[in-house]
Amino acid sequence: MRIVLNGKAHETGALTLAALLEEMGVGENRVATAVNGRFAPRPMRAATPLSDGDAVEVVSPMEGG
Amino acid sequence: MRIVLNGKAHETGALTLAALLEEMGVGENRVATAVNGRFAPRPMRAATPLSDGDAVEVVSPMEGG
Amino acid sequence: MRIVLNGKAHETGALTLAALLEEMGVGENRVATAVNGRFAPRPMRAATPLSDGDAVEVVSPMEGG
Amino acid sequence: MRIVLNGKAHETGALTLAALLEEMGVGENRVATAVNGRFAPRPMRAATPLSDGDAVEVVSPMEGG
Amino acid sequence: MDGSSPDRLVLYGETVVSRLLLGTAQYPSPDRLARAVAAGGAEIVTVSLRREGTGGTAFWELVRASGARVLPNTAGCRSVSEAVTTAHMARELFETPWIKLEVIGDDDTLQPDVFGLVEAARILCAEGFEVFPYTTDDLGVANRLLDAGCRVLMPWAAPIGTGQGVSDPYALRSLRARLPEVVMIVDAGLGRPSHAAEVMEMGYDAVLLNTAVAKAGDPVAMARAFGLAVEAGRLAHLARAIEARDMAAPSTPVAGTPFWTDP
Amino acid sequence: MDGSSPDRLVLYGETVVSRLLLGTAQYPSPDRLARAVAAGGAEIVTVSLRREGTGGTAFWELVRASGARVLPNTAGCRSVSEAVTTAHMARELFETPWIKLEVIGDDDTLQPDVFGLVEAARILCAEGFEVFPYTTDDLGVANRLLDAGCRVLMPWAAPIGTGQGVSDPYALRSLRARLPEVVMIVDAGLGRPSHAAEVMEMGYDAVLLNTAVAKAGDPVAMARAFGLAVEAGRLAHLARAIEARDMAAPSTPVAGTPFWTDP
Amino acid sequence: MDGSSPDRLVLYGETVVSRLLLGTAQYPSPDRLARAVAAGGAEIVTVSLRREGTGGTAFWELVRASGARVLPNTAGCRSVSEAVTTAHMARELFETPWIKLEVIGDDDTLQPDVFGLVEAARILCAEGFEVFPYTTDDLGVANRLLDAGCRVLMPWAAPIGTGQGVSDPYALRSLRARLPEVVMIVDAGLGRPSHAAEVMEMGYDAVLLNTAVAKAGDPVAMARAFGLAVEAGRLAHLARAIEARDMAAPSTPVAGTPFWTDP
Amino acid sequence: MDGSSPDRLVLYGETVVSRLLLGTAQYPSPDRLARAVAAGGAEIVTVSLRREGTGGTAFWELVRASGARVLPNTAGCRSVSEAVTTAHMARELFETPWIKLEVIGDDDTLQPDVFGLVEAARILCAEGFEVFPYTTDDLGVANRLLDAGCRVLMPWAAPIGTGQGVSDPYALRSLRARLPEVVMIVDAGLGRPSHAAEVMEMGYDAVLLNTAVAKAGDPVAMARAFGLAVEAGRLAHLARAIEARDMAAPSTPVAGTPFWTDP
Repeated sequence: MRIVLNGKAHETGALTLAALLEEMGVGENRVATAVNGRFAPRPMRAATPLSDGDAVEVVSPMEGG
Repeated sequence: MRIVLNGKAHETGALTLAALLEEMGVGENRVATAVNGRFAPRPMRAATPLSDGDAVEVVSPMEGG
Repeated sequence: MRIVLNGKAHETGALTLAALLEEMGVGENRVATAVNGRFAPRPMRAATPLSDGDAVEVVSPMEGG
Repeated sequence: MRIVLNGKAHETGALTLAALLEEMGVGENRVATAVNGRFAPRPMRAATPLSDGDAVEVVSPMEGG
Repeated sequence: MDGSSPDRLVLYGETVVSRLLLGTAQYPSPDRLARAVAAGGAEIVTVSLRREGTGGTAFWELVRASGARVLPNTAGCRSVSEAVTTAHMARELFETPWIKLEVIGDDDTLQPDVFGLVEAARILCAEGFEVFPYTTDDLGVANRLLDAGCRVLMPWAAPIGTGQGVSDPYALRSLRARLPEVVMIVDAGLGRPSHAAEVMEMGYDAVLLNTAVAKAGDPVAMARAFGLAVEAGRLAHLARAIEARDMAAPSTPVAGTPFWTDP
Repeated sequence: MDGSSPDRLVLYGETVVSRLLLGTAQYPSPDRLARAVAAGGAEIVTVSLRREGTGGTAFWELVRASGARVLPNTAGCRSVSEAVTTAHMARELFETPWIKLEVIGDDDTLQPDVFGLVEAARILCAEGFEVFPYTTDDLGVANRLLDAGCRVLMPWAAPIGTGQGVSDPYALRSLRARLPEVVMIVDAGLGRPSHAAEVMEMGYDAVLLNTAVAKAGDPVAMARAFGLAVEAGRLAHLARAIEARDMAAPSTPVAGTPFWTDP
Repeated sequence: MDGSSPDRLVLYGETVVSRLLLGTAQYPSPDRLARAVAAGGAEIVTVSLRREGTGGTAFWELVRASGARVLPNTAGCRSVSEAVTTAHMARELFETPWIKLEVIGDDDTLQPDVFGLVEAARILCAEGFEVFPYTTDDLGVANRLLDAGCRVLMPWAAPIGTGQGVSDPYALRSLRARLPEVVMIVDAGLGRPSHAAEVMEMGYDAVLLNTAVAKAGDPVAMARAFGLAVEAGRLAHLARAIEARDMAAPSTPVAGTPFWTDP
Repeated sequence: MDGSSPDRLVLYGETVVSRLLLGTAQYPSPDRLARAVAAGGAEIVTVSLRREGTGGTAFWELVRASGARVLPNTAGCRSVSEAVTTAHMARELFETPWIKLEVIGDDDTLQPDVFGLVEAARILCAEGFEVFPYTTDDLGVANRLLDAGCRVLMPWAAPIGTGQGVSDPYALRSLRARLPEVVMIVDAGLGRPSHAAEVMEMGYDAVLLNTAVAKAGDPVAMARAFGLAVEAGRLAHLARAIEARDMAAPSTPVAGTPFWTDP
């Protein structure tokens, strides 16, 4: 399945957002997520399916002004 | 019938906007009109009925910036 | 003898600047002096004669900006 | 004889300011002159001797602000 | 720009030469108003609406006689619906699709309510009006007004009637630079001819004034002064002024001046 | 001010109408200079002296042909004696007692050396010159120049050639207010017509420019722009501009507008 | 204000003493950032979100260690939906309802899109966020933000990163005067401590800075400088500064000075 | 600047830490004066002379008690001889060679008479005084004062007592740039702490204030505010502030923010 992860094309076998994070090796409390422009809260990740073409954002803290 | 004419209480017997202008002695081409906040075009005045409590604006040219 | 003391006419019997200060009851270390627009240093006061019409300044510390 | 003409070393045989102008081929009414920093009026040029080392200015109109 | 290609201003298809627009209010007399319009060379004047019975008609006869094009305003309107209705009344009465759209958001600063302004502009443009919106120097608002169908914008220089001149030169220059193709008339806040020249030098297309002329000691002479200043500013814009610089530089060339030696 | 009492400027007994004086340096060509002088309506132009052999005579013929009065300067002079000798050479060559006196105190800022200036002015006034001293906005210096015999002053707006406009408006307004009777021409630092209008609005009597015109993209159009701006500023001064105010005020009267209810 | 009633700032129920908020971006190193926050005395710092995998975590550990409260922003968002989603992600990640709401309308000027801003503020306030909207000096927009539920506003002084200081002092003073009760933090455009002192003197409640500190030659010293300036400006506001006046007045009393005679 | 090399100011061989000098006139009470001097951290205060019999001695006892160094002035002097005599009296009375030299040229603007100032400075330096001349921002005058023997200069920011802040920033920056090694204290015209920070940021060495503190609503708090602002400005000067720029620039890095695509 081909999704867009953080703005770049990405091949994944993960069927849910939670599985994607695991595949990425990202600690689930260290990031926040959105799918197709909508916020995906932490408790909902396991229940959030991924489909071909989905745009996924996985973000963590950054310096800001 | 009691209407509000140009912001002031006004007693009138006119049943239409056109009749009101005649009662006021105002040349119909010299003014523009609105009833209850909506524009009342010149050709529609004769067909515009007045009811008790209506707010009527009758305006003419003024200096402006 | 009539002098001008600090801008005002003043009648005095003092023949020297030192005598004038004594007459005024002014402690000699608390003030500075000038006669006719020239500085009169402290050690010279006793030797500074006063003449009719002399302009004498006797000044002390004041607030300043 | 070596003079400084308009800021530059200049060899001349002229014994007067008037002769210098003639040597330069300069119309006498088209210029103004100074010798050693002092103005040399037109009528005085023939009577103004030049000496070795003199600084001579010969100027004409220029654009100015 | 030379004699063969006169510098003209096109507003919704209408062509004018003068880049000074004048308001008609607050003059000491109708006669002074008429003479000021003539002295300033204004081809466009703003007018307004008043409730019948609150004044005479001398003013309107006089404006007609002047031959100037009229630009009615919606002064005093504080809501979208008031502004829209006023615009309709003005269109019928003055027989022009032009409307200077004012939606005032604050009774103290008289500053535009940019939300109401955009909404009213959208409605009026859709109804065939040719809208001259009185707005701030906000670029985002300007873009929304253009999206709404406006083809002319009227950003302020400072709050109406303050006469203080350009309040935020950076913002006004920036707006001009970001919208180089849009016709923009500076409206409100100018007090002296130098202010008008300044905004014209920035590249604004025209200037609309009222208080600064009408309340001057001599309104007729002041109208003429503003007319000249607007022309001066326009010419200077086209003639490309020098850049301000931090270092001094001699105007008279120093090399060749008498007594000169290198410092 | 009406047609029957034209507004004239008198400088050491000579009367002119135009309040724009132009420098003659730095133009792209003599022809452009000539056309700029004409377009700006200048009746007085500044000139200088150069060492013979460093240029042609076309310029001078052209200035003569223009009919403008010449005001020679002592540009480049850094001492009293240089300035005095230069003034004498200029008087003989240009056949005029007028001299724009410059004594430069700093090669970077080109600012007047006010001490040398006052001393040179005293000498030259005593020798019959009619001195136009290029000075700062310092009131005390101005008073000493008047005591020296000057009847015209030329305060700067900003350092020569910066084109930044009035650097210290407070000082310039204050100088004008304290010397209401003295003829004062603002010289140096102006970059755009709005700057010229501004100082004329303050009540200065005239403006002298060079770089801002000569180095503009189109010097001829820019000369015209400055000519108009100077006239605009003068008219505005006489016509008494409105005061800037902190509060907004409607130009269109609010009472009587449709839908109006007291806020 | 005396020792017994310390001057505190309350933001959505949270109380702080320091009126300097600092951004965390652009520092030469995380260590300098940490030292700058300490030197400036900032109790609140802004943070942002980045795509996972584009950097390290040192920064975040360091901010946590500093003990400062975090104010996440929606920097880079150009639409309402982007801003809203980013706010939600930030709330979850940073565990705070606070959000500095930026909706950028123009990629060049980075100015707020006031329409998008108000809409996003309405949505977020309704969803329980405590919104700090980055806005312009427009009073009408401010009022709509308050209507949307914002209890703090963050007007700009000038476009982000320009460091030019207050671009429109009149507008900023006017905004403060019209909304005396609203907590307002000036954000963006300040370059030097004097700028920060100036807005605090106007009565603004706090200042948020980033570039001016982070990009200074010595960010740690500059943070301290801004901390002092903000305190100075606050004190001066409370201590009621003298009014600027047009006339000079002696500080030393003249009556009684030696040699004095009435002028 | 770090802890090991404290930033000190040396005035004629005397070293101080505080860069705020305070005048002692116009306070609501001697007690407030004393507390203001303490709150501002001033180590140097200015004093003056009055004719004996026109006031009490409480003030002087209080100044002595404060431990501050005194800098007597020649306020009110309008001629060289008055200033010179006053300086001598002050030296004897206050037992210090320091003298703040004022020679006033105009009773309305209270501006320095630069001619009298230079002459008096020359006399006093020759007689062993350590002269702090109150002068304008004129570079040529500054150079003459240095030639006369002054090792500290006190240029004004604006006329005394106006409180309007820097009247001509260009001139003040230029003076600082041209005399980088000279100790210069800005005296007169500052009204608010932001003004003081501004001149310190320019690189001036210290600030002398009176009216702005003494006439504030709360002089003690205001003295503290100025003390902080002077320190802030000094730190910022040493820490090298960012340059103001015309273009906006994001503080938060845009690459890597969520939803980002190239514009």
